[in-house]
Amino acid sequence: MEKKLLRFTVNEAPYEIYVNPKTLLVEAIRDHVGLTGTKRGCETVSCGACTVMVDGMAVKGCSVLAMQVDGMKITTVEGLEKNGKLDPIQTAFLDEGAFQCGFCTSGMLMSAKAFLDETPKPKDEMEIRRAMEGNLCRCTGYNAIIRAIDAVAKGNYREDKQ
Amino acid sequence: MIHDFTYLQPGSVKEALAMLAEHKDDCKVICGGQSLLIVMRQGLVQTEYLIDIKGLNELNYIKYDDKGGLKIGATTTHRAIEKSDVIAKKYPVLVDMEHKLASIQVRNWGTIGGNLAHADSAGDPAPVLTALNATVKVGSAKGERTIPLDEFYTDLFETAMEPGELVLEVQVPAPAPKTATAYQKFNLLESDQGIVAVAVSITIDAGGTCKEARIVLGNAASTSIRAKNAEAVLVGKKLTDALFEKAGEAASQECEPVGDIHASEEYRRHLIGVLTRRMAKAAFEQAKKMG
Amino acid sequence: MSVICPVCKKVKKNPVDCARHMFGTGDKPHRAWFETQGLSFIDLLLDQATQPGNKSYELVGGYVEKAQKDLT
Amino acid sequence: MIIEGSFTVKAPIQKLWDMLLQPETLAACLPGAEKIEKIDETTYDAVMKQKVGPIKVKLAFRNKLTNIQPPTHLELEGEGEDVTKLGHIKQKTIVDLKEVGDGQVEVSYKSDVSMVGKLAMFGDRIMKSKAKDVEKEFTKNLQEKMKSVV
Amino acid sequence: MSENKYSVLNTRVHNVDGHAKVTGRATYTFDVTLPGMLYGKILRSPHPHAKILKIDYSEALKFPGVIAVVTGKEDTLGVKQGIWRRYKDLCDEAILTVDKVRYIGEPVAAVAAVSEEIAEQALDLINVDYEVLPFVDDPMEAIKKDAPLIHEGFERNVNVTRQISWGDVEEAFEEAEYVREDWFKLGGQHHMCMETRAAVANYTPDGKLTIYTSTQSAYYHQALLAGVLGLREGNIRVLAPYVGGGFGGKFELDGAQFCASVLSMKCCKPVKVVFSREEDFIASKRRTPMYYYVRTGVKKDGTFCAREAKVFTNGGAYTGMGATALYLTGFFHSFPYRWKAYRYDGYRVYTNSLPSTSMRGFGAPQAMFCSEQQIEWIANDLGLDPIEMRRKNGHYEGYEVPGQATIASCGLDQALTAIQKWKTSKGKLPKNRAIGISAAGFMSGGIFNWFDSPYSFSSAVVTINHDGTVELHVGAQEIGQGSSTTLAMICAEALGVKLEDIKVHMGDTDHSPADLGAWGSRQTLMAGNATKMAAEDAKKQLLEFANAKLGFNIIYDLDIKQGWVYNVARPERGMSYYDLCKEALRGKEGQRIIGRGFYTPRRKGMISPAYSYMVQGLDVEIDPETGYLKIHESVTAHDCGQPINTLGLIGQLEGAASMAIGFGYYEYLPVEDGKIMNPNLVDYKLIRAPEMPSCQVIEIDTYEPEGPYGAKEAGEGLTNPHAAALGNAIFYATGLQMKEAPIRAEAIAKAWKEKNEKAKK
Repeated sequence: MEKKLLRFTVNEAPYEIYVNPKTLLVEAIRDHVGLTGTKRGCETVSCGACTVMVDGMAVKGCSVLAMQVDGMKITTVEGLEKNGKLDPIQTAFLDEGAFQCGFCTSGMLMSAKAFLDETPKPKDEMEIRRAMEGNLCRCTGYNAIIRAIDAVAKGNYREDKQ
Repeated sequence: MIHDFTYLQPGSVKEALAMLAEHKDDCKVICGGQSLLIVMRQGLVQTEYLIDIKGLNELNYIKYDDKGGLKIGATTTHRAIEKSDVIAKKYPVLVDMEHKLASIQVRNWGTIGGNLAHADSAGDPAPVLTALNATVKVGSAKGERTIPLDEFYTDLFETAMEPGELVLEVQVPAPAPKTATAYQKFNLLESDQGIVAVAVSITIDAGGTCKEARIVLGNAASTSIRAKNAEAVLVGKKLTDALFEKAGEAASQECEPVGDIHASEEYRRHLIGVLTRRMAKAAFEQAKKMG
Repeated sequence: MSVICPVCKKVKKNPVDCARHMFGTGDKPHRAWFETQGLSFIDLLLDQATQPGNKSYELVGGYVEKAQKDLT
Repeated sequence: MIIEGSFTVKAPIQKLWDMLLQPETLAACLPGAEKIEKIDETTYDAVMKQKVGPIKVKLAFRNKLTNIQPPTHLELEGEGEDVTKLGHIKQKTIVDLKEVGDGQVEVSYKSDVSMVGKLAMFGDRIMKSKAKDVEKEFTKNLQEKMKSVV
Repeated sequence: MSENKYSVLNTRVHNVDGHAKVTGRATYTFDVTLPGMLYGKILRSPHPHAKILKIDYSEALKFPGVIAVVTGKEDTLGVKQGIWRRYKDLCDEAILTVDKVRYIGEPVAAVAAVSEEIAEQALDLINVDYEVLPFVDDPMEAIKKDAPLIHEGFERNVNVTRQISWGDVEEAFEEAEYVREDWFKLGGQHHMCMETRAAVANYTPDGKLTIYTSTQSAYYHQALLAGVLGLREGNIRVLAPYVGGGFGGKFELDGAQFCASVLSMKCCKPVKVVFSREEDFIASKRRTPMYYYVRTGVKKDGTFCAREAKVFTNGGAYTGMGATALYLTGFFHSFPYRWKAYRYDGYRVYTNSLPSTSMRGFGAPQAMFCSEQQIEWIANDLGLDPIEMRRKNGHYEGYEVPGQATIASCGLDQALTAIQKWKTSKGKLPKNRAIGISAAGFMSGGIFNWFDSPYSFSSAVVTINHDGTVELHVGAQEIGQGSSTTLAMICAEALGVKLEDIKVHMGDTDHSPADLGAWGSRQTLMAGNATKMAAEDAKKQLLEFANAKLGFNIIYDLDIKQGWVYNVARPERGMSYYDLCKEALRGKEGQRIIGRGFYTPRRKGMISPAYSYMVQGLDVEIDPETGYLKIHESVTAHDCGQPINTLGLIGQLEGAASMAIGFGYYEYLPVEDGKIMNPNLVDYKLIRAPEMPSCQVIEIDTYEPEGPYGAKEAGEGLTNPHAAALGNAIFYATGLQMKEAPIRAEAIAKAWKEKNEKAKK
C-alpha cells in the first residue's frame, strides 16, 4: 500500500510522517509520534479514551483517519502542561481526585479542556455532564471529574486566585 | 482491522463526482467517518478506494431565507447545526435533536451528509428532517436531483442513490405557520442511539383543527418510516388526548420493528405507541402557541 | 448427639449437621461414600436444593448414624 | 435466533415434498443463493451472498438432512462460515408438511440460527432484520414456485 | 466531623501517582514496548463445546512476518491451573486448551508476528478440526440428568457446593408468624476495565521470564505462571506498571499473560498480547449469574426468625475465583442482620459459557438484591417501618455471627438513622418518584488461603535514606483504588514524616515483598497493618538513636511527628527528623534503616478480620409506562472506621455507586447459545456522566480495633446495596416487585402494563 505524507502539528511541534492511509489518528499519535498518553479503550468510538483536540475541538482519535487532519493542530494530554506548569484542569483533577486508574484520564482532560475553552461559563452542572458524555470512566463515577471542571469554570484556578 | 485501500482526496465537488463516476462500486465515500470507520474497523466493510470529502469546504454551509427555507451543505458538522443561531430560531427541534446525537466529539467531526447517507434507521436526523418535510439534493457527474427524505431510504443502510451519486445538500422548507415539531428517542443513556424514536410535526388551523401531521418513526423498521395510519387519525380533527392515544396505537401497529437484545419487538411497538402519543401532544401544544 | 464423619472423621454436632458437612465438602471421597451406601450424591443434593425442607440431610443423617458403630 | 412461520400451498403433498428436496428449488427461492450442490443423499453445500448496505457477506454452508420422514417431516442441520471469516453460523431447521384439506398443504418451519464472530457480535440488529427479510422473500418465492409447478 | 487528631490521615491529599496520571506520563502495560518486540494474537473457539481433533497451522507459518504459532498440545505442559491451588480438582483450566473447548472465545492457538495486523491475519490461516459437542449454557439445564458433561468427574456439572448454617432452621420457621418466599434471577456483569487484559512477556535463554502485565496481584501471577510454565517462581519477574482497573477481574491467569509467555518462550523474544475490547468481553471472566431462592420467616413485630436460601450459580466453563464468590454470597446474604437460624445452600454449576469469577462485591451484590428487596416487601406486608425493622434486627458492636465472625465495630444503627433523617427531609415526593433504601455489610480482606500461599497475606518494607526520604516497598497493588496513596499516608503518619517524603514501590516481584494483592478489600486493612508495622519498626530503630543522641532521662517516651523527633512529655525538646536520619545512618555503619512489617489475620473468625456497614438511599423517578429510570440523588451512610484518605474514600464510594447502579439497571449481559450478545461498548451499556446521580456521603464514625488506626474497607461493599435500593424505589413508586437484576426498562414497562390490565379486569 502506498504510504502518504502527513504533515501536522502535535503539541506545537511540526511532524512529517509517512503513513498507510488507513492509519487512525490515535495510531499516528501513539505509534508514529510516540506519545502514549492518549489511550485506546474500544474499537467502536464509544469510550473516548483517545480524545484529543483537533484545531481546538475535542475529537475521538479512533474515529478519524490520520490523513484527515493533514495540516491541522493536534493537542494531546502531553501538550496541556506548559513550561513545567500544569494546566488548571490538570490541577483541578488532582485536587478533586478526578481519576483512579487513570486510563480514561487523558481523554477526560482533553474533553474537559476543549469544553472549557468553548464554554468558559457553563450554565449548569448538566451542561458539563453532557459535555463529558462521550468519555467512559469505570472507576470514579464521574462526579469528581464534574466537580473538577466546575471548579475551573468557577474561576478557582485563575492565576490571580492561586 | 481495516483492510487496505487507496485514499483519494478530491479538492472540489466536481473532482469528487468524477472520482465517484470512475470507481462506482469499488469506492466508498468518507466524510466525518464516525459510523463508517466503526464498520471498517470491524472488517465488515472493505473498499478499494476511499474518497474523503471531509475537506470539501464548498459543501460546508448553513443558509436560510424565508422563501427558500434552510439549506445545509453535506459536509456541515452536527456541531455547526447545533450551534447555528438561525436554526435555533427557525427549527429548534433540529438543535434539540443534535444535542442528543452521540457525544460532542462525534458531533464535532461527524457531518449531516455522512449521517444521512449512512442510512442507519436508528439515526437521529432522518426522522426529524422527514417530519420537517426535508429533501436531499444528490449529485453525480451527470447532474443533480432532489429526493424527498421520506423516499430517500430503501432498506437498512440502503438509499435511493445510484452508484456515482453523492449527497450534496439537505433542504428544509421554511417553517409553516402554526406548525411545530417534537422529537424524542427512547434510550437509557442520553448519548445512545434510540431504541426507538418518534418525530411528530403538527400543523393546525386557526380553529385548532389539525391540518397536517407528519409522524416519523426511527428504528422501528429497516428505514425511518412515516406512520401514515397514525397521521390519518389526526388530520382534519380537533385534537384530543383520546386521539393522540389512538394515533399511538395506530403507529405501534403499522411499524415493523425487529427485536434484539436491547428491546423485543413487542416492547418497541409499545414504546412507539407511547412516544407517538406524547410527541403528537407536545407538537400540538407548541403549535397552539405559534403565531 | 455428636457424630463422626464416616469419611474424614471430623466431629459434628449431630447427624444432620454431619450430612450437611458431607454435601458441603462434596469432594471425591465424600461422594464415593454415598455410592457405597447405595445413594446418589447428586440426586440427593438436587432434591435438597430445589425442594423445601431437609429431606436429603435427614436421610443421609440416618445413614451416618448407622455408620457410627463401625467408626468407634 | 429463532425464525418460524408457516404458509399454505394448494398442491399434492408428495409433489411438494419432492420439490422441496431439490437443490434447484432452494437455489431459486433462497435470496442471494449462488450455488446449491447436492453432495450425497443427505448433504448439500450452499454458497449464499447477502448484502446489507455496505456490508457484504458470502457464506459457505454445509447442510445435512438429519431426519427425513417423507412426506411430512424434515430436519436439517447446517454449519457455515463467511469466506472472509466475519462469522460462523450454525442452523437447525425443522420443516413440517400437513394436509389441511381442500387440497391445501400447510408448510411450517422453525429455524434456530446461531452466529458467532464479528457479524453476530457487531451486527446483531442488522443480521436479525436481514434474516427477517430473507425469510419473507424465501417464503414468497417458494409459494410462487409451487404455484407454477402445480 | 470531629477535629482530626492525625497529621496526615483523614486529610485531602493529591494521589501519589496523580501527577503521572494527569500528564499522560503514566505507562500502562498497554504502552510498554521493548526492543525487538513481537505481537501476539489468539485464535479463539467459535464453539461453546467441542473436541479439538486437529490444528493445522502450516499455512499460517508461511505467512510473511509470522514468527511462531503455539498450541496447547504442542507448546505447553498442558498443566491445568486455578486460583484454588489447595484443591487440585478445582484447578481445571489450561488457558490454552489442549483437547477440548468449553466456551466461545476460549484460546485455541496463538500467533506471534512482527505486527499486530499480520498476527491477526495469520489467525485466519489456522485450520482447526472440531468435533462439535452438545452444549448447555444455563445452570438449571446443566444440572439435569442428561445434560452434556463439561468436565470429567463432575457429575451433573456441579463444580462446587457451599453450605452455611446455624441454629435450628425448621424450628425457627415454626416460630415465625409470617413466611415469605421468592425466586430471583441475577444477571452477569462485566468488569469492563478501561485497560483490557494485556501482557508483554520477555523470556531470555538463561531461563528467566520477565512479564509486564495488567494485574491485581503480581505475586499470584508469578506463582501461577511458574506452575504452568515449569519455571521456578524466583525466575519469573512480574512487573505491574500502572494498571487500568481491575475490579476483581485481573488476578487470575488470563490468555494474554499465558499466551504471551508461551510465545516468548518459543521465540526467545519479547511478545506483547493486548486483548481487543471484544476479546476482553468474550474471553475474560464476569460477575456470576445466579438463580436465587429465599425463604424468610419473621414475627409479626418484625423480629427476624429464620432464613433459608438456595442458590444455583452459573459458573461458566471453569472454576476460577467463582468458588469463593459462592461462599461469600451465602455469608453476606445473612448481612447485616441477626438470624436466629440461617441456612444457605449454594451450588456452582459448570456451563458452556464464559467463566464467572470475583467482581467488586464478590457475590454479595446478588445476595443483597434478593435480601434487601424481600425485607422491604415483608415490612410492607406487615405494615412495619422497614428502617425500624432493619434496626431492630441489625448487627451491633460485639455481635457474633454464629460460628463465623465477631463484629468488633459496627455503624449500622447510626447509618440507618442518618438515612432515615435524609428521607424525612425530602418530604413528600411527586408522583412516580420514590426513595429506595437498602443496607449492606462487607468484609475487609478475606481470611482465605485456598491459594496456599506460604507467605504472609501482606508485607511491607520501609527503608529510610540518609536524607529522611522513605522507600516504602509493598506487595499491595495499585489498580486505581488509591492503595499507594493510602499506604503512603499510613507510612507517613506512623513514621511522623510528611507524605512527600514517601516513595511507594509496588508491582514488581523482584523488589516488592510477596502479598496476595488487591482483591477482597484487603489493602487498607491488611497491607495497611503491614505498612504501619514496618514504619513503626523503622521508627523504633530511629528512636533508639534519638534516645542515645538526645540523652533524655530513660523514663521519657520519644515520638516523631511532622518531621520533629521529640520528648512526648516536653514536645518542644527534640531535633529534626532529617538531621536524625543523617546521624543515625552514620551510627549504623552507613546502612540504611530498614523496617519490616507483615500481617496475616489469625483468630478472627472464618471470613474476615473486620466488617464495614452501609445504608444506601436512592431518590428515583420512574416512568412506568416506558420503564425509564432517572436517579436524582444517591445518599450513602457509610461506616469505614477511621477514614485514611478522604478524597480517595469519596472517589471509591462514588465509583462503587456507578458500578452498582450498572448492575441494577444498565449493564445487561445476555448470553444466547453460550455466546455473549453484546461484547462491545455500543451494546453493553455503561452509565455515563449525564445519568450518574450526584452522590452524598455521610461518614459514620466508628473505630475498628483490628484495622490500622481503626480503618476498614470502603468502596467494594458499596456495590452491594444499590440494585436493591433501585428495586425498592420502583416498589414504592409503582407497587411492582422486580425479581430480576439488572432490572430492565422493558421488564418494568411490561409488569406495569400487566398490572394495569389486571386492575381493569
